[in-house]
Amino acid sequence: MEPILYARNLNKRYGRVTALDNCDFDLMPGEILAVIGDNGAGKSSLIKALSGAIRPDSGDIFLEGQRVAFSSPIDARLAGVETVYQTLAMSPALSIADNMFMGRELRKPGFMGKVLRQLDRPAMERIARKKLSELGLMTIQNINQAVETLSGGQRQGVAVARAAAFGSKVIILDEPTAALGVKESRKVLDLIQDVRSRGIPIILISHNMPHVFEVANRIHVHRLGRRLCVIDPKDYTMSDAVAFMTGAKAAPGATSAAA
Amino acid sequence: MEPILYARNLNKRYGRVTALDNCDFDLMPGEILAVIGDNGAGKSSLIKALSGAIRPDSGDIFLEGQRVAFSSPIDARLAGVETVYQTLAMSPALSIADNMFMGRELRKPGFMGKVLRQLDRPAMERIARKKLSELGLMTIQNINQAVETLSGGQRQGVAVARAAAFGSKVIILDEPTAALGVKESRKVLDLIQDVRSRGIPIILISHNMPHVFEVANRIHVHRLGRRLCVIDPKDYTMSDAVAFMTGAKAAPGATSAAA
Amino acid sequence: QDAVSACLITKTDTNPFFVKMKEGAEAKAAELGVTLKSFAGKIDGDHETQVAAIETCIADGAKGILIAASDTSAIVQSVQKARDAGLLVIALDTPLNPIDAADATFATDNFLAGELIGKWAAGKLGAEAANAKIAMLDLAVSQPSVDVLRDQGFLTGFGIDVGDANKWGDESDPRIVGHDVTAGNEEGGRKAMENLLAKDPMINMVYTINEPSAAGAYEALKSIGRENDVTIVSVDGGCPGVANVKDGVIGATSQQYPLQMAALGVEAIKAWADNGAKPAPTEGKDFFDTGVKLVTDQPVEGVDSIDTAEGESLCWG
Amino acid sequence: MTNQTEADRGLLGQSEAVASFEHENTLLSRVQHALHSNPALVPLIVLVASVLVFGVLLGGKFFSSFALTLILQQVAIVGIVGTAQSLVILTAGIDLSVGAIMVLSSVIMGQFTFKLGLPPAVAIACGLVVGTFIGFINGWLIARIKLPPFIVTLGMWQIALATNFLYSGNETIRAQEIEVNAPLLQFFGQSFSVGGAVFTYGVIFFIGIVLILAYVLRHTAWGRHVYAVGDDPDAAALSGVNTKRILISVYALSGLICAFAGWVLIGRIGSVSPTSGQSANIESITAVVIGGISLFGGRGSILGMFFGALIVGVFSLGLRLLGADAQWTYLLIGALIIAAVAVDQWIRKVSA
Amino acid sequence: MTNQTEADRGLLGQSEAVASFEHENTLLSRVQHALHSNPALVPLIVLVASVLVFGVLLGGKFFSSFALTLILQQVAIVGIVGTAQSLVILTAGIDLSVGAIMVLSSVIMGQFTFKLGLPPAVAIACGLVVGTFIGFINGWLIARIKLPPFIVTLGMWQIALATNFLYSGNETIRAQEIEVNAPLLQFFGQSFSVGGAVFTYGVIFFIGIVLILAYVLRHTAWGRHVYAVGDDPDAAALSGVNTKRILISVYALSGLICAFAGWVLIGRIGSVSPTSGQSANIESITAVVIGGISLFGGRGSILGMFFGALIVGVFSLGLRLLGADAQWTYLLIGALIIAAVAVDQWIRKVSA
Ligand SMILES: Nc1ncnc2c1ncn2[C@@H]1O[C@H](COP(=O)(O)OP(=O)(O)OP(=O)(O)O)[C@@H](O)[C@H]1O
Ligand SMILES: Nc1ncnc2c1ncn2[C@@H]1O[C@H](COP(=O)(O)OP(=O)(O)OP(=O)(O)O)[C@@H](O)[C@H]1O
Ligand SMILES: O[C@@H]1[C@H](O)[C@H](O)CO[C@H]1O
Ligand SMILES: [Mg+2]
Ligand SMILES: [Mg+2]
Repeated sequence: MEPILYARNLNKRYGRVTALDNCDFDLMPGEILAVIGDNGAGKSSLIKALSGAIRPDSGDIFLEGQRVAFSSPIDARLAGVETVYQTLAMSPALSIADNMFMGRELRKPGFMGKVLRQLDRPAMERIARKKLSELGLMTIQNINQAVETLSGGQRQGVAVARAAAFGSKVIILDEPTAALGVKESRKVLDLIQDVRSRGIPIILISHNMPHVFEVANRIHVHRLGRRLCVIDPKDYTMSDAVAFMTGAKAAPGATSAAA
Repeated sequence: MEPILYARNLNKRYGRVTALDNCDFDLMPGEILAVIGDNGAGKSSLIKALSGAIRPDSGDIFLEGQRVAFSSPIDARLAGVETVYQTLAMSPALSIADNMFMGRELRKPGFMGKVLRQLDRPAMERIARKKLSELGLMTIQNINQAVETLSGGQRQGVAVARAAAFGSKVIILDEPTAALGVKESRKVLDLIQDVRSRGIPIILISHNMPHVFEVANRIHVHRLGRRLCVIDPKDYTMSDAVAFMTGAKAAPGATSAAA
Repeated sequence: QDAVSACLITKTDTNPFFVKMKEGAEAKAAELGVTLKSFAGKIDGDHETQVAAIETCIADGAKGILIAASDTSAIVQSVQKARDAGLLVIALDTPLNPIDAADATFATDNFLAGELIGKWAAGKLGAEAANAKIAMLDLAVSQPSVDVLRDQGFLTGFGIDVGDANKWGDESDPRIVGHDVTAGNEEGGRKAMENLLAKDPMINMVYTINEPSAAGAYEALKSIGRENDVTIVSVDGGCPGVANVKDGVIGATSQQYPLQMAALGVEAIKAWADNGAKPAPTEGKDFFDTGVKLVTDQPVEGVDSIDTAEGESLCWG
Repeated sequence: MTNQTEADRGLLGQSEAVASFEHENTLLSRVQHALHSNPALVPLIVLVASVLVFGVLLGGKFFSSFALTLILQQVAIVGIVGTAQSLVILTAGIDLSVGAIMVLSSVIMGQFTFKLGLPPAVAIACGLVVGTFIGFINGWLIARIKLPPFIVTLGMWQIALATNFLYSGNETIRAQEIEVNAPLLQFFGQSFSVGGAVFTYGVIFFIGIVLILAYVLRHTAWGRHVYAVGDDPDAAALSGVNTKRILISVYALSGLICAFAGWVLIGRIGSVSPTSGQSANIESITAVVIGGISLFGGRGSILGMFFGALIVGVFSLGLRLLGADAQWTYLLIGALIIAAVAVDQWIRKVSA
Repeated sequence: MTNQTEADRGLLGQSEAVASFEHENTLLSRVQHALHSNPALVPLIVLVASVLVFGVLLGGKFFSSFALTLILQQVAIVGIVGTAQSLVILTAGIDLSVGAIMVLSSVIMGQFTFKLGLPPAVAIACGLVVGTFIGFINGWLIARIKLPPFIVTLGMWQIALATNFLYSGNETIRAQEIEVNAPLLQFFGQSFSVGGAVFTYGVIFFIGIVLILAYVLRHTAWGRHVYAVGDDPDAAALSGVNTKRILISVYALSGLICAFAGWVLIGRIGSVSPTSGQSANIESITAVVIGGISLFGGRGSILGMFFGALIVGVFSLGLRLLGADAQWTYLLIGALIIAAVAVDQWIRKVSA
């Protein structure tokens, strides 16, 4: 089977800091691929490169066999790749509904929408509320609250709900449950499996090994800016995975195990 | 035994949103007190009130038996209460060392320091590097990197290292391991126990139940803006705690179990 | 009977010229029992503030307006509104375009003021005038009318072809080292002088739009030790300016009489309110010429002038 | 099954109720809520208060429909430019070239009619196109080359103003001439009166553009994107806003509005005068800031700017009618600007 | 033992090595690194390049020590005010009142000497105190009452300027009088020459204050706090910076520096003139922005401002010497300011 999204030899440097070091990447159709690695290993840089948020210094990315060079996250979105960034990417002063529909607002039907281009606020608010309830984010008291007034976890929930609602080919989640409570995390895990069952592959970056081992089909272990190995969670224990990731054990079939 | 830090009837409203609803709080000397609760339950609001970052609308706070009314986090710091906020509170454009020593910079000895008030950069950099290594944040390649160029987890590590290095009476950690990797989280847990063994009590907000049950002496369960109950982790299972927190089970001895 | 009320609208109220004009008007108004309100633009050329001021005067029920217009053509429509509302409008210092848009004009002939210093400068240099190196320190790039009139008057008096008389800067005479703008103050005068000196350090004649810029130009010359080789001419005749002529900072200046303009204006409005009489222009001119005199201690053959002692007795600020 | 799910078992049977608290529904709390949801209310309160104060001090002279509509006429130009400035400032930018674009456009409308002999309608169209084009250049430099708005529009200010002086030869086109040959240029100066209150078409245009932009900003996707770009440009770009297109369109629209202001200016002063509008930039920014729009972008409303412009207008006319002389007026306006914003801040605080 | 520790067991025997990658140590990469760590290098490059271009075009006329030191003299005042402006802008503020404070202070120095008959040294001290006090009021309103800096300093600008005109009665004190009776007022106008290059004490003061502030900003706690406040005021407050005290001290210091600029101004123009300094605010902001300091605060260096001021000075003089007339110079400076910042941006990009 061909990977739906893959990358070869990605490099990205920031001044003297190397974030991606000849990194390869493969995502298979319909799978949940977890990406794990130490803080600063380059996981976020990798998915930013995949989703058009940064341009790698060199290297190639292929989506459905076609070479792509997203020049912005909009391009990636139009191609069906939806991302929740670690920084969440929300406009603090705007409302939850505004943020969820940013860049794909719904317009009123008929004259008001077509000619006067009026937004269909009631519809957007309704959908936003529904998506949030599905995630169990019921402590949100007011859907028109500015995002900056939400708690850390509420904010993350809004971002995840947005991606899940709109992704069509690939959904990328960079630590989607980091700030979430037990209940909310569970809902996100359920949601991830739900999305996969609709046939959409997911890239999940997480530091939570139990979560990773619960949902992932394959695990991409990232170390010092590159892919160290890819393992099957059924063949290894969490302890093994952590050992590879931190360099405590040599990785299976790693071409060049870094220091 | 008297609590070292306690609060009674704290209230805080933001417009139509109630964040703290007659909330009580007690921290005993030398203990690790975990605070758990749903997203948006008001945990961060609580510790912000305790550390002077927000002023409660009403209610009283007592430190070592004295009523205190911190008007800013500086006051709290001077009183020995050190806090890692969920938003981390770092100056993005400044370096790691600058951030760690913000507000308590070291000056050079002698004329340069006393008269010309010159900072002792080498010393600050040395200490910063040491504190970070203790936390295992060794992927930081350059101690003079601006904080905005750090990965999410690296940033959190810097904030935790800062609090641990300077707290003298109470250390408050609002989700200190949310963005941390397995290795880094372990180091933070070790650090927390290490600090407690120095006799300094710690308030730990976390959504990670295994972490909470591993280190906490008592668990404050927060729900809908108030303290629902306080449990001993030896008497209850994680599943019980989550059940109380989410309202699935009635809390033990809860005065008024909210909806 | 209600007290007669009048308005004075000047281009700015930061230029001492207009400050003195205002003081003259206030003194006369107090003497005649007229209530005077004064208005001014924020900067020279601030036309909208003057329009708003005229509207305010109409709303306020004033009997007449004295105005030194920033834009002499553009203001005409607002002036017409005021006249239609029954106010007497008198242009001070700067004639409107067309001049009869106002009921009367009390002004200096600015072209003449320039021409006088131009003739004097030519006379002062004598035969050397043919090889003069002249710096022209003007007011602003927007070239308001006083700026153009004095500049072109000077050149005409000096004997230089001015090209289009409606703007400065289009002359081709090689004796002109360059034009620069000063904003009419010392700082601008010094910088403009420095710029032109960098272009040609051998400048020996400096025209300046007014006396503050002349003082600034002098500082620039002094800093390179050329203050005694260069002659500065200017316009205004304010007391510091005349003192500068006396001290040899300025060679000659054309003196104008703003207090007189203002006093005459207030009298005219009072007369208009009392008996509907309009003032008459000077014989043979379409405005009332309040006169201009050349002040210098080095008189030149063929150019009428007064000395600084007399200039001091007539000066305004 | 991993241990994580041990904790998760506690979720069975959890309550699905949405959080709710009792709300006191007092008058005060309703006022507070209104102030929070309509940021423009605060400048409106300051405006009404200042009208009342001057009304008491000046009586009928100020409370005449003549004086009150005069204020509208006097602020119309700064206000129209202020709408353009508001758009730009909402994107966390600043446009110092607004006044220069306005006056250059008006000069083009005039000179194309009188020097080139074009029909006035065509000349006006040319003026509007030039204004839009300058705005577009501003936007392009800011969005594509990523230059700071302050510098780009500072440079453009000087360029447009110098072009204006060079092209017009500093010549004013007189009102009489325009009236006879090209009355269309003075269109916005025409007025009608409703019971003693005189409204010029320029004033109507001002009110109209405020209402239209208020609608667009609030109720269209473009409007929300303008806020998003000003709020956090990185977040906006990551969440799918074409920030470059938004920025370019905002500056181009700002140029177009300023060109319209140039046309309105001809109506107001009758003539075409190349020296007008020199302080339009600082005055429009003042109106914007008094109106409660944040200079850091993303917060505030154009209605607030409307009231902000009127506040300055009320102060200026009121003080002038009180007979304060010009420097005292400036001094007092300086103090009052600070006071107006302090009151605004205070209302927000007690209502927080 | 919880399951969490199952994963943690993998940590045993982990490598403790710090991340390291091979670094090419080419000339290019070293240049890039230098550009990154010294933000002021970029405006320096633009400055050197423009000096070279004008030098080639103009030859000895421009490369004379006369012309080159003239530029320093011409930018000294804007540059001194620019250091004050830099401090304020680093805190994400803006100070529109700098020019007004400068001229009011100089008027006080002059009038206190000549009208009140105080000894010049005392009059100068009074001027410095007044400047500092106005700055303090600005800072107090901004830090305590939380008013926007733009509005506070806009209001203060008008207040200080009007006070200046009202108090001085618009009267100039002539250079000749000062020279005879109070030469101390002209202290900064005195000059000495080093091999044909003429330096006034004003220029020395300018260079001195730049160096002192560069040191203070980089090497003292106060300096780091200024950056922190501008970078993210909430974060700064949470992490223990007394943001209010920093803001008040910055504005007060800005006032003091502007008062010194007023003293230097007397040296430069010889006389005390209340009409000076009207464009000092916009010019100082220009120097700051061209020098690479962000208007959003927290980023940039005062050395950059120094080069930024010189860039404008080089362009103005260079263009005049090339024979551009006044109006064209005005236009070209507009274009060149944009170009200078574009080049700056481009260097940063290729070096990123
Ligand atoms: N804009 C930037 N400028 C400079 N360095 C950067 C920048 N962004 C990332 N880096 C560096 O690149 C490296 C990889 O960062 P990245 O954010 O990809 O790590 P990560 O694996 O996502 O870490 P975490 O788990 O903590 O989120 C880090 O050392 C970081 O400091
Ligand atoms: N500045 C603010 N303005 C308005 N509402 C706020 C503000 N800060 C917090 N809130 C609201 O107060 C409630 C409690 O927020 P808080 O941040 O204390 O929750 P939390 O328990 O820390 O949640 P999390 O686990 O997600 O961090 C939330 O509903 C939030 O939306
Ligand atoms: O005539 C006046 C004064 O001379 C002044 O110096 C400049 O403005 C002019 O209108
Ligand atoms: Mg990351
Ligand atoms: Mg929280």
